[in-house]
Amino acid sequence: MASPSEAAAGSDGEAQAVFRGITDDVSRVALNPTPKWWWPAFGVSNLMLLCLVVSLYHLFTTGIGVWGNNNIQGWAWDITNFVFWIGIGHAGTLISAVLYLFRQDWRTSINRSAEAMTIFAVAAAGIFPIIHTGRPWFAWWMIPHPNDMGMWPQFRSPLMWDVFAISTYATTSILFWYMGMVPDLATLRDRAKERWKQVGYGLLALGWRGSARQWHRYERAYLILAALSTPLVLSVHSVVSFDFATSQNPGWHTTIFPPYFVAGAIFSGFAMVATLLVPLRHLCGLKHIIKESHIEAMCKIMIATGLMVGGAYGIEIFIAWYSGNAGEWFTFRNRVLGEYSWAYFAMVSCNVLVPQFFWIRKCRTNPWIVVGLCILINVGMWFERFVIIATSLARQAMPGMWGYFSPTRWDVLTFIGSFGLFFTLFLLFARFLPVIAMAEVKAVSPEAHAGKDHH
Amino acid sequence: MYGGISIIELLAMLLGDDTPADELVAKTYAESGAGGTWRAALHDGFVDRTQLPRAAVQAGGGGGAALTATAAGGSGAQNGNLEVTFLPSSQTYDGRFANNPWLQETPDFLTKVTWDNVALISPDTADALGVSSQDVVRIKVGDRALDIVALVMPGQARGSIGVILGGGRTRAGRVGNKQREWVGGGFDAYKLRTSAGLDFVTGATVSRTGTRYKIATTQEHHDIRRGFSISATIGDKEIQKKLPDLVRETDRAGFADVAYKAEKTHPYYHDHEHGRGYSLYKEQTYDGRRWAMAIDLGNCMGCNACVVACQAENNVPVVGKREVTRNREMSWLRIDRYFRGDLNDPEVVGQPVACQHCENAPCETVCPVGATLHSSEGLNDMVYNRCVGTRYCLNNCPYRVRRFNFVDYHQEFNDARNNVRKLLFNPDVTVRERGVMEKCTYCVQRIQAAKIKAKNPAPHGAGERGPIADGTITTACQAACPTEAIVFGDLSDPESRVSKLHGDRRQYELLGELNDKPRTRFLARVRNPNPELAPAGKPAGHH
Amino acid sequence: MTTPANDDETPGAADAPPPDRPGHADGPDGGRGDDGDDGRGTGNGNGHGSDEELHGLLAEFETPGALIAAARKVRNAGHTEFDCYSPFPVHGIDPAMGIKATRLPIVVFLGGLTGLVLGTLMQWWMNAYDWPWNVAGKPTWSIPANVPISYETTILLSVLTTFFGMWAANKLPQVWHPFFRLDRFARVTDDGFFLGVEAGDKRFDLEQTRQLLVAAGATHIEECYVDARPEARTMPRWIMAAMAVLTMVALIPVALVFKARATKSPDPHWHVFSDMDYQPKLKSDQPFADFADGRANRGELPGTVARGQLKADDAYYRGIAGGQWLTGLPAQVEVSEATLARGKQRYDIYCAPCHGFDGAGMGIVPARVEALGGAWPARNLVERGSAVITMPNGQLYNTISNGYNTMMGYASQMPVADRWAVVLYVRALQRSQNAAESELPAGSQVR
Amino acid sequence: MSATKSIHPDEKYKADKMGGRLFKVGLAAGAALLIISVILGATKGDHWRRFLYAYVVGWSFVFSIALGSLFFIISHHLTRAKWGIVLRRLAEFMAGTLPFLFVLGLVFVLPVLFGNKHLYFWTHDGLHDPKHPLWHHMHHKFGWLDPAFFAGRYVLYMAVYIGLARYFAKKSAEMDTAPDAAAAAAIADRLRVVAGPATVAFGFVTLFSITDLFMTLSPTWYSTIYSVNYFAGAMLATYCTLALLARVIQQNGKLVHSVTVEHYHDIGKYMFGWTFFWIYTAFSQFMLQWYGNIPEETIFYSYRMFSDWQYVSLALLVGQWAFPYLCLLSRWTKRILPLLMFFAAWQLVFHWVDLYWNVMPNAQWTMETTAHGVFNMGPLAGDPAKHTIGFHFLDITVWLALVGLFLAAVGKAMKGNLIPVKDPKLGECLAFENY
Repeated sequence: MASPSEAAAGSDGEAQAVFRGITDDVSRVALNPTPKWWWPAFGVSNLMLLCLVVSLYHLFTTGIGVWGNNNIQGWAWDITNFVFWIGIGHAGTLISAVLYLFRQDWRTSINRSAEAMTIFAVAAAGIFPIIHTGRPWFAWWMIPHPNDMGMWPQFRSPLMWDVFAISTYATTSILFWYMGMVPDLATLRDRAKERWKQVGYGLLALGWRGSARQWHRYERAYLILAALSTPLVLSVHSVVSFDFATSQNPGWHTTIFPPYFVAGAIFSGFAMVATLLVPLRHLCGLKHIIKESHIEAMCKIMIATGLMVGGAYGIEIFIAWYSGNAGEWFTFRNRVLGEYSWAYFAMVSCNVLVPQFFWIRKCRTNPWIVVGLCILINVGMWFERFVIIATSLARQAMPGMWGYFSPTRWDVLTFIGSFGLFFTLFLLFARFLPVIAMAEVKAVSPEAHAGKDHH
Repeated sequence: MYGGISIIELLAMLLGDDTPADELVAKTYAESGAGGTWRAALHDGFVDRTQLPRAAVQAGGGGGAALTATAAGGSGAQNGNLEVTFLPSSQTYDGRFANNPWLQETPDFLTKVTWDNVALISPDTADALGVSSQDVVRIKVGDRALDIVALVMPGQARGSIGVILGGGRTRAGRVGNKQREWVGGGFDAYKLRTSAGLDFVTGATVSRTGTRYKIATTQEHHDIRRGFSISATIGDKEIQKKLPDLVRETDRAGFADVAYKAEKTHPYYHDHEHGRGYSLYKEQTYDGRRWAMAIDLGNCMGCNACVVACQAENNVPVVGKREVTRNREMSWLRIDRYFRGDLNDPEVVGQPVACQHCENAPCETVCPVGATLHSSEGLNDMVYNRCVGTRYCLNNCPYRVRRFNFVDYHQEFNDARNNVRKLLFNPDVTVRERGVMEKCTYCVQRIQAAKIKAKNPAPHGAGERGPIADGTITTACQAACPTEAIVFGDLSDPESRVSKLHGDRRQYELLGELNDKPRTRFLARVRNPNPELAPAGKPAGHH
Repeated sequence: MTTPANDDETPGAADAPPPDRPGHADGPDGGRGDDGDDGRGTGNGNGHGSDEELHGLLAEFETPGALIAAARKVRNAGHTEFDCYSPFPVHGIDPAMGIKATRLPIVVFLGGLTGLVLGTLMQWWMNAYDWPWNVAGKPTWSIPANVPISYETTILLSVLTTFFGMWAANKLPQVWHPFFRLDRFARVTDDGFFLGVEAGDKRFDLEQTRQLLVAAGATHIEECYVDARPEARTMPRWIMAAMAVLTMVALIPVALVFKARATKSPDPHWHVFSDMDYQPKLKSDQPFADFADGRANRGELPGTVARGQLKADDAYYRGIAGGQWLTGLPAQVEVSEATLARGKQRYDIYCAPCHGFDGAGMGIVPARVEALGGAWPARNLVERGSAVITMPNGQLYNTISNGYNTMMGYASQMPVADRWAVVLYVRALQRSQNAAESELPAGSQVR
Repeated sequence: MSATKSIHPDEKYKADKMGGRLFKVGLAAGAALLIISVILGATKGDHWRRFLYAYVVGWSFVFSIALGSLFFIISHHLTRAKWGIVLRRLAEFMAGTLPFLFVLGLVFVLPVLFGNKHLYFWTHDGLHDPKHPLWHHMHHKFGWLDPAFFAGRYVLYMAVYIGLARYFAKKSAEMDTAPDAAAAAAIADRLRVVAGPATVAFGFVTLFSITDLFMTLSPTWYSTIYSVNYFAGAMLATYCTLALLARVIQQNGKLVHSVTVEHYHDIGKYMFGWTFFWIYTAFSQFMLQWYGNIPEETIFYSYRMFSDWQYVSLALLVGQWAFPYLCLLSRWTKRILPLLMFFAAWQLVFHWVDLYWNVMPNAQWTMETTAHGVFNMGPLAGDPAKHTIGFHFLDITVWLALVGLFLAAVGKAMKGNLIPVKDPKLGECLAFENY
């Protein structure tokens, strides 16, 4: 170290070096020139985003008819994608909030990107409830406001609950994410060399100066936000599950949906976090901060949540049989053995069998295997929603209206496009914002106690 | 309409007579000596006492047994010696109505096929020939050949191919012409039909051409038996299991039992009229009129008149073949057709299903903007211009009677050339935009018209505000029903026909166990087959 | 704005001499060996002139532990206006500094409670009070169905209270602070641990406080000056002006909305989305250019007979019997007091305006025309010996139905029965106007 | 953080005679109350129906605590949680009662096996008649709800629980006698590895066992979340019991230094958390069935909403959720021990009310066969409002008797050290601080 005083300080100076190392490594990502891999990745994401723009243009000018939805399956890929994305979002909140409450310090390495992922997933999810409506230009009628029609929304509808749940969730996620980022934005402000970056980060950092009094209130506020986000995250996917569970449709109307959806959401969310972070830690050189053990921990959570989901599959089928409700029992037999059985088996094998590989240590440590298995899990979780929505609706109470859903190319393009939106936002985040919560990593490092009396 | 002249007028003009056509006809009629006036004959549609004398005929001995053998057994002929029967189309007859899209899209009662004519093959024969639905087959009779799409049809006689006429026209008009697979138009069955065999020919050979052709059906949108065998069995078995519940039937003996009740009381079913029962909240009540409908399955014969009437009355769009293949047909009223028993010799049951106007309608409670809600008279109202099109109501309707405008089905009216076709719309019914949900309204426009009329003084109206006499309002389907299977009226009037039918012991609620309290109730069908004709070992209408 | 991170190579802590001039920060730039890229930290803004006043002292420490110890010392020395600065929350510093627990949780609880109440009230008011409707037989106020939204509004308001409560408590955003002038202070977001004592503190004394900090183990101590001029402490005028203008502009749409809601306009509303206002269907009174008469409404086609419109009874429907005008009455018409009363009522509505209540042809219309100096006579229906009196009933009926000269037909207004009733009434009028005295009932003759 | 502490030199952590005392007290109280209950049950004159129902409620109460303790142990090993290590032994003692609970459970399982028709609705003979109104709902599962098969499954479920409980208790005890720290760490690692599959086994067995034992008491009603809801209540009860037990032990002069207010604070947090999870699952079940309004499902709630039971329902809502939930929000409720103990006891009482509310209304589901062979569903069928709570003193005495016997079993299991003295993370646990 250059400073003699620091050198003289011995181990205490080393603590500072550790902190500076963290600052350097993380700030570098945002402040250094754009790395080579970024532009191609951004280009591909933009192309995918273009798919969304094109398909939405076609959708808005032509109608829902461009998709494969029909009078039997009013919802298909649109709501499947919605639930898929909103589920992905949940891991971020879980990592930031729930693990924070449980004092799982390892979360600090991944929570920032997981929260970012949450927000972008919610953004990707949020477009679907709007665009899936037949007349999206009237979607604002779902916001309660005085109007010339003198009408109010109908609050008994789970879709209204969705409006509130998702908007609350988006707001909270953004505030939580932003609040966690304020000290790190201040770091970037203080390290940026270009004037526009200084101004930009400076405005975003709100003039943060790390005062102990500020930290005190900040930490308390952060804790409260975490404590609020935890029941919120439970409620959001529960509310999403109510969209189905409040109906009378066999296959939809079941009481275990709320916790089951939450478990599934966490499951898919962790898979998505791992899918993103494993490459990111390689590309951004953050392997010493996002450690192998963190990836392993996520894999273990995937085993647990995967089994919860599997348990829910089991109890659903058992109760369907037990209930003595013929329609209920048929729906599940049809799900397993009917013409959509391919989807059901895709779901079960990806969601219940695939995570079992994570019992094997090798599968948790090899990045290729982790990413591969996580992608399979996400495929499986997409299929779970598809199975719930499409196969249940395909054969309901009236055999005179049984059908089979076939997607159109616009279904596919819209879905790809939602990935484009997600990846584009994520790449922008990874390029310009602190991808790791520096202050939190420092706070939980052993060096944070340097110079304290051990008492 | 445009003040043109008819053929007779033209002929008369050529002969130097410029009397208007109607007068010419009236004159000719008067000269014919049929009696009465032309006007009366025109109004009545027939001339009384001009029927042919009654002929005395008698069935041959043992006729019953012979008929049974034909129905159940068929000829069982081998390929090469198959029989081809020519059947008029229930939609286009012999093809003359091919240019009428309403008819083209009205599903045939048995096949549920729209927009095309097909060759019907019995399941056994199809298996023997290796043909499945939607295979294009080549039927050869002598040196004549016809490529036509096959449809495996339960109940078709074995060894007999039923070729439906009326398709494949080339000069029928914009709608009726044979077109691409996705537009429909059918196949020219006259290629096989000669004056030697107007009704049927024999010695036909059927072979697969190897191509497939999409048939647009409104039921079994795809073959239920598709996929691996378990999948097929599950669907079939379930339908057979559900049938006695959906379409309730009894036989004469069962009906004669005074204890007979079509409403099989669910153990937790509660009396609708009194108390909360098992509802977890106090349900809404209705003080005034309570509109309701009763459909007597015993009277329904599946003629489709109600379906077409509804389509005409309510400005229901015709969507075209491609949309039908995607399950997007818009008819508010459909007739579900089920086969029961052996698929080679099944019993057929039909059931007209439209919106049931549930009092506890599951569709209403999920609409976020209140676009579908209950009127004070118990109608399940659809507020078109409030609808944002979430389609949640559609998903939540156990009867699946809601229809969504997936695209703008009225786009062609933007074209001035279609101006005159605007006249086919009922001026009293809103034409729905794309993105809007719609469904049966119990012909609310007729109800409202009657209510307005009832408020007007006599003699236009009833003279005072008050009850609307039973039978004043008929829904379009009811008006069109030739067998009076559909009855509409006010439940608050205990003397109305619908009240009485709702109290009938044959009445039942469709899916009543859901506690949705549908206002439409069905009356169980009483089957009374001639025991001589019923095939041996087959219970007559038991369930 | 602060300056980028900049390491001063200031001599060690304990023996650090006081800076030779206030605001000394632009010492020799060593920079960090590893980046070697600064040299811009010449403390722009750190120098101060006569207009500057002391803001406080900033001392640097090497470890969190040292910072805690120092904080305890400074506090024990009686200082209150001081604060510690660190890149992360240092545990144990709160008691050392004597920071009292924030009351944020209570505020958040109140915020959440507000959300709960507002959310529930909103649902009750909108669905159960202001516009209750029957949805699926469920109660208008369905409490179980309201729980999710009340729950979400509770959380939303709690979250907003937390977030902005933290802003308020921490006085954020505050993009400028005197310590930002010190280059060294940039390290507070990196690896630096600072303790700043403000000059406003009542125990503050430049030298004594400096000694206190040195004793507490500060590795570096700096004085911080700020511009004392009042104008330097207020926001530049142009920013204020710009913000004012922006606020005004932002209010314009809101104002327009309020105006639109408060005023009535005869103009049809804008059709951004047509929303089924323009229908492809044709209504009966709509113009339609495709037909010669320009009307969408098509009458009965000639030569057709609609169901129930046979009207075969010529006597009743047309007033003709055997090719001649009917002289009697059709069988359907009952001569009774009730029919006459009905006929009078209809006559008074439809006929009297021209023909007059007495049938003499001077109704209010001809009377008015005459008053205006014109002439527009209506037929006197009761004039003795006129054609109307001798006219057969059938012809009279026909005239009512189909009109005569300038009189239009009343078939569309009056049903058949009414027309016959009017015929009857006209006959009664004629009779009464031309009655001979002998015809009067006994006892009512004029003497 | 990573700070550690060693066991306080003055700490008394040997169970010594405390277990024996608890055993004696519990047994005496339990036996006495049980005798009273049997007498009450015999004189009630309803073929022991009320007694059996009350017994099931009481048994499910103590069973839920044992079950929750087992999950507490397994999950702590699984997640390597440090804060609760000082409490783990107590949980092991409570889970150690499972073999005894198995025997106690036979009191209602054996009668079912030997033909008692008064407890489980599905044992009723009339149901086997196709004319019975519920036959359509029941006939397919007569194979599953067969007394012998049912008893067999009971044995299987309990075997899994007992096996898990014994394994974890045994290994944990081995840790105390481990020769060195490395050996103890090896055992800890081993337990962590086993905890994974153990959680899976526990989860799946619980999903089914709860459904089987308690949900089938409601004639045809079903809910997929039922076992999750029971589990939530069980965990809540476990944390409450842990708090009370630890406090009692401390007042007997043991573990005075090891179990600190920080640990109680964490117990309080979990009580808060499980209260929330309990209401969450309970609300999910209620709201979804309320919303769907399908008679098959709403029957469960209609009996609990429109009769005297509505007051119990409301009491449950306030007592099990609203009141403790609001109070436990505050940090101080969790740190002021008398307050925390009050809420622990409060929640335990309401946990019993919860189970009572779940089970007892089924007692009036009488099945009658009239002379004409027409079945009806008892005098109350179709009129939920006529339902009564039918409270009998028996309900309480049986419960308390089982609690006494449970405590006796805990006392029996209470041997050796009260904390796992050689657990590698014990030091961190002792130094645990909430921040």
